[in-house]
Amino acid sequence: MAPEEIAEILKDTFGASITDTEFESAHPRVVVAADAWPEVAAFLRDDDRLQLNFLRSISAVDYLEDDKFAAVYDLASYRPGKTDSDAWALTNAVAVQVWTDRNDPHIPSVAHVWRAADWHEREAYDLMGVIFDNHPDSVEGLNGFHPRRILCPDDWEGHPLQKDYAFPMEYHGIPAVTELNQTRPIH
Amino acid sequence: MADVILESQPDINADLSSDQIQQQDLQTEEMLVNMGPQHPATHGVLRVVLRTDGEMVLEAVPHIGYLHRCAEKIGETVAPYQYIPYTDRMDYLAGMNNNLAFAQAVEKLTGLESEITERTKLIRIVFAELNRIASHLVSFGTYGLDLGAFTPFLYAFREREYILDLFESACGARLTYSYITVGGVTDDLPERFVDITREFLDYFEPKVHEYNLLLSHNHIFIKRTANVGVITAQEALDYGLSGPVLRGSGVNFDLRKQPGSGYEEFDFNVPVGQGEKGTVGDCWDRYIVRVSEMLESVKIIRQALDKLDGTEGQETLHKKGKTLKLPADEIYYEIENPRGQLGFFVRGNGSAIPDRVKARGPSFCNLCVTEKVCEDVLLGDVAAIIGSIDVVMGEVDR
Amino acid sequence: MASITLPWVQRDTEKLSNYREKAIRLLAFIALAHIPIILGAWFLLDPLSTKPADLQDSKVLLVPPLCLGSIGGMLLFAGAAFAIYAYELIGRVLSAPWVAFIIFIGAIFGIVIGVWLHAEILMTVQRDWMPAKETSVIPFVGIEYDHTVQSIYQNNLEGKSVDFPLIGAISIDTPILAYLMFPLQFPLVRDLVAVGGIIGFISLIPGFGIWWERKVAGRIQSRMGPMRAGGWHGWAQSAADGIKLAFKEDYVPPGGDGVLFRLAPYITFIPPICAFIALPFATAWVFRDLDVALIFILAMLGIEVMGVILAGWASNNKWSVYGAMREACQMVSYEIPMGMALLIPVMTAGSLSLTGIAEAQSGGFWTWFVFVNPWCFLAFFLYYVASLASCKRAPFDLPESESELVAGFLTEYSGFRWSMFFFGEYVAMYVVCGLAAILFLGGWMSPFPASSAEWFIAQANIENGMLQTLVKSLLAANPIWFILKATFLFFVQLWIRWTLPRIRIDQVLYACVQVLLPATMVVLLGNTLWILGVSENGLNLGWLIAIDGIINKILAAAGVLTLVGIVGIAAYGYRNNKKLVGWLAVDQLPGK
Amino acid sequence: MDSVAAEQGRSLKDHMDDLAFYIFAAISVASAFGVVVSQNIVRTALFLLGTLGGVAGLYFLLDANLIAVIQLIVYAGGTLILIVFGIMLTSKSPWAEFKPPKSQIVLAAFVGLLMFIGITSLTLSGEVNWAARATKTPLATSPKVAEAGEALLTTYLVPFEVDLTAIGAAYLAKTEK
Repeated sequence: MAPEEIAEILKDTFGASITDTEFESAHPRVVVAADAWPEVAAFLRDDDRLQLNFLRSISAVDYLEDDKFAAVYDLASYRPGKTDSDAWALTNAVAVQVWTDRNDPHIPSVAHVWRAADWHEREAYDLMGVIFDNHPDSVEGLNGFHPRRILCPDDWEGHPLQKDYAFPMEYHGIPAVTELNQTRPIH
Repeated sequence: MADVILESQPDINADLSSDQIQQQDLQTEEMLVNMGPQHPATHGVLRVVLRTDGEMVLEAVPHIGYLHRCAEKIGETVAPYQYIPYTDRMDYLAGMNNNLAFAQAVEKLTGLESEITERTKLIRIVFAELNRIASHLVSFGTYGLDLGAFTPFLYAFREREYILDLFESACGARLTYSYITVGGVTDDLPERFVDITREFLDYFEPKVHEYNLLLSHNHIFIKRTANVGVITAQEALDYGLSGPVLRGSGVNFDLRKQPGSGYEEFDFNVPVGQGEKGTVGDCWDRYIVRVSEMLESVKIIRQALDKLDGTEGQETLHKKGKTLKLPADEIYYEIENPRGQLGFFVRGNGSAIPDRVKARGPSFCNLCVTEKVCEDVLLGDVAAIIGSIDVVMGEVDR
Repeated sequence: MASITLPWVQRDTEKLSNYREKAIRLLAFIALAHIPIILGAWFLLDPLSTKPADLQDSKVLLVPPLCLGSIGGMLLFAGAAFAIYAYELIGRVLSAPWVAFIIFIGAIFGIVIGVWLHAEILMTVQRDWMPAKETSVIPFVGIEYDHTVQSIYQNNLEGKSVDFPLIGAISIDTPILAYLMFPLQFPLVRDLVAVGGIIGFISLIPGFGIWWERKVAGRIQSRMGPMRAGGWHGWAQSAADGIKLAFKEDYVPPGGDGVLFRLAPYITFIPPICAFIALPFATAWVFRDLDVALIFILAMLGIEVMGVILAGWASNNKWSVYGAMREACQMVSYEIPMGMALLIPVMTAGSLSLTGIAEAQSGGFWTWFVFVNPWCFLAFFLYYVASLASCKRAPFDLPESESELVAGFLTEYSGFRWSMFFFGEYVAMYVVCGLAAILFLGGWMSPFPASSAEWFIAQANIENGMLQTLVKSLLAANPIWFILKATFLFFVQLWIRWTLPRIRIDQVLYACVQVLLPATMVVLLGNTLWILGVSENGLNLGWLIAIDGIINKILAAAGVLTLVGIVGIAAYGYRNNKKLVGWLAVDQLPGK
Repeated sequence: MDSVAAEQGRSLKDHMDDLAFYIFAAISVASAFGVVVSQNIVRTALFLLGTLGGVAGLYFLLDANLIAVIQLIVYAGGTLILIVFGIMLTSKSPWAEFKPPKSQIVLAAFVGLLMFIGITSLTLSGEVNWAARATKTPLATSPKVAEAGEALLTTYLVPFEVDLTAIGAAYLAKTEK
């Protein structure tokens, strides 16, 4: 099923919350509003026409100039072949994009829909700073709960992949700069 | 006897560095054991915190990030053809496949794909499949090591040496090749490459049957791996597993068989776990899928080498890759890496340097299942399960 | 001998060389200091005087230490000085291809023949020429001694000579024989010589065993194993490891229990060596022929468990606690099947003492207990599996399993303590293999029936006593046969280790409690009924005896087949190595 | 190499025997004392090994080889390992302390004193003619012991069974929990 048809189905079931679609690009995707995203996700997985049961990846992208984060979910439906020996088919490959404001980035977590989302969301939070609400493995932070960090140490400040990320000068006494008169570590 | 204070369970996710955990650990019946970054059974720097009671492991929580080099941040500062060496270091056992994934993603994004000649495509497939054999040989050898059989490791590495010699003759490197770049391959094949590869394939094929006799059908090996760490097909899909781990659970899905993967004209079949020795989706199934995949790769390479003879003299150089301008668009492209589906999300903004590069590492996704699989198993099985998932930490931490 | 000089380490050569100079000068001085003692002793005591009257008690007591001891001391120190002076030359000589092998094999045969010759002369002297037996008491110590040798001269027996087959007749005139023979009459001295022999052999086992294991592992894994240390095929690899381990840092984990940590290696290291007290190499070649030798050896292997548990427990490391726990389960649960499997040969031989059991198997290889009846055949394999588990080898090496428990109870051990654990483990392996060889493979009995020795001597009508003993030892019984069989079983343990993966702890206990123990009991029962049926004073069933004969022949044939098979396959593999491994692989191998 | 020269040096053998006797006795008493006093459970287990080993040594001196070896196997090899196994299952750290309350210590000391007085009075009172027993009557020649051993073998297997079932039970009980 082509991404356009999927967008049609979503539009007439959810209407307003499908805010935008983007098909001319090499990565056709449907934009969904953040608050309606968990229902849309559940629908995408359970609807028998779509059956998007495989979450391939979640990529958080930083749009510094228009002050927004985007979480791009790449989904696919793995359908078994006619008989056991037949290869499974990868159909309905579609991407879903969810925008969120840059200074207070909150997107509801879909870890309860696809178990794979658990680690991807933790990584997106850890590296980009997008907070996924009621994530199964969340921790009490400064402002409310956020997913636990997965790659960086638990007490690391800042999120490295943000465009305006300031490199720390040292971490627990370990200097980030080896040359003497460097104000800012050259990476 | 002194009474042992039975407090609540130790909080496994507490920050283990503080000595407070040390007290908590002593009082309770259960023990928190650090199958820490330095441990022979964790391939590379993976730390698994086990909450154990005697020999039984009640809960296993993997902690990753020890090899995190933030490759994705560097992706936003260098042009694609300069980023190829970074993709080598992600899954350092399958450098060729990583280069291929990133190169094809960028080519598809910029439309350079139409100019890739037939010969380049064939060379890329030969090298990708050779690297798949080398990577599976390493996983076969280390899996034997995890279960205490030292000998298969040596045989596997003896065979892998020839593949590395082939790579060295082609691109001069043995581990981090950067041979497949955006727009083609760095340089053409050395003169007797095709004959030597054919010699190697004839030598290698009977060896796989020898391994099966030595390890796969060894009674103790079966006892240690059958019915251990079972992952059902539904769980595999739900956790987003891919590659031999997914196929081990009975899902006959291989990206190379999907349309548009470039493997259409080769005929090979995809080994899938049938629960021969135990239930479908146990450690033995994942292991035997990898071993039989090596035989399939040999078939592919043979067919590719035959086709390669007819494509002498075609252009394979990568001049165009250097002066590439990325459109203001994004793409997500996956290929079948030995460990699973390696995907690259590349977003350009009109200039030569990409705006965002994200790598979807198969080991990263496969590792998240250990928490569920390693519940109520014995200590010996934790090593068997992690070994069967075949994790490379470079790819998990990126 | 390439001397590796690390560029950044300033080796002030002259400081080093004058240490060497000082050492050589000191040793030479001590050697020279011996000369006046020697001259004085020889001049005053005049040991070589042939007048029998001179051989008083005091002289016979003083000559060995003063005359012979001082010469020995001088040679020792002079040798040490020369060794330091010309170490390059010695290094070159030792690393020449065949020198090491000759020294190694020569040492073993030298010790064996030397001790044997000494005993032969003492027996001929005491049996043939010693008329009256007077004894007198050594003054303050109050120890009695007889004038065995001294009496020879008082009864003017000069001119007598002892004829040796190879060396020819040695005349007894020279009194020097008295000084060699005199100390041997005291049981304490004989025990010390025996202890020296046993400790020598025991320290050979790990040295040889570790080198051989690495060679066998190499060959199985299509590589060469150690090739560099000490020249030909890295024969000095174990020596090199030993020296390296001795100089490693003496690390004791801070949190653990230091006293127990240091004590544990001894508790694992001493019992296997004590087991050699009761292990007979040949009828007369045993330190103490205990009547409970079998159970004594089992007891010693049981105590070794305690050392391993303490080691695991005292190193304050979670992994070693796991190793210790596994150790406790595994070794104890395997002692019982092992103990019972040993009862079966005891029952077939009808005697508990090891020498008795070996004597019962002297009628050629078909009388060995492995082939005697089907139950003993099974018992051999049950015993062998249990012994693998009780000395932590091959599929059962869970206590120090590298891939799961880092290194089990050995995690915190390094340096010399670590090597003591391994010393104890290899000696325990050899004890277990020796026991299997004696009980099931006829110990020091040769594969040919004992009667064949007499038949051969009669045929070739050899009169000379020495030659007869030589033939008897080859065809009938000789410690070398025991060493060969035990080493073959040792090899099988190495072979198993490098081919099989490791089983899990619950499978170990399942295998023992639910498989091995019932099987041993069944075999025990079967064997008792079988013997009852076969033996004359028992039920003496005709048909059973017939079956027994047939089965014996079949099993013996099976034994020969396996041996021929192993040797044949090895020879076949060795000859066309290229075809088997694959022609690509051969030229990659280093060395050769 | 053995037993060729007939044994005459009476005094040397006797010297050695007496020395050995004193050594083994000293080991047993010292380790027994250690068992009672030591706080660290694992050390008590080690001292127990010392006591049992010392007693086994004494049996060897009395040429009662079979009983000595059985002592070694059943006690030092079996029961002791069982005790240590029990210790390991219950407490996890090498510094597992064993601090009995004060009242138990006093009671134990009292009972110990009572026993001590009983035994010493018996030995010093002289009714028992120690001198007669002192001469080492050589036990019957070894074969008889061997037969006795074999007979015993069938009976001493029972402690082995107990030993095994205890371990099996310990292990199975643990896994059930």
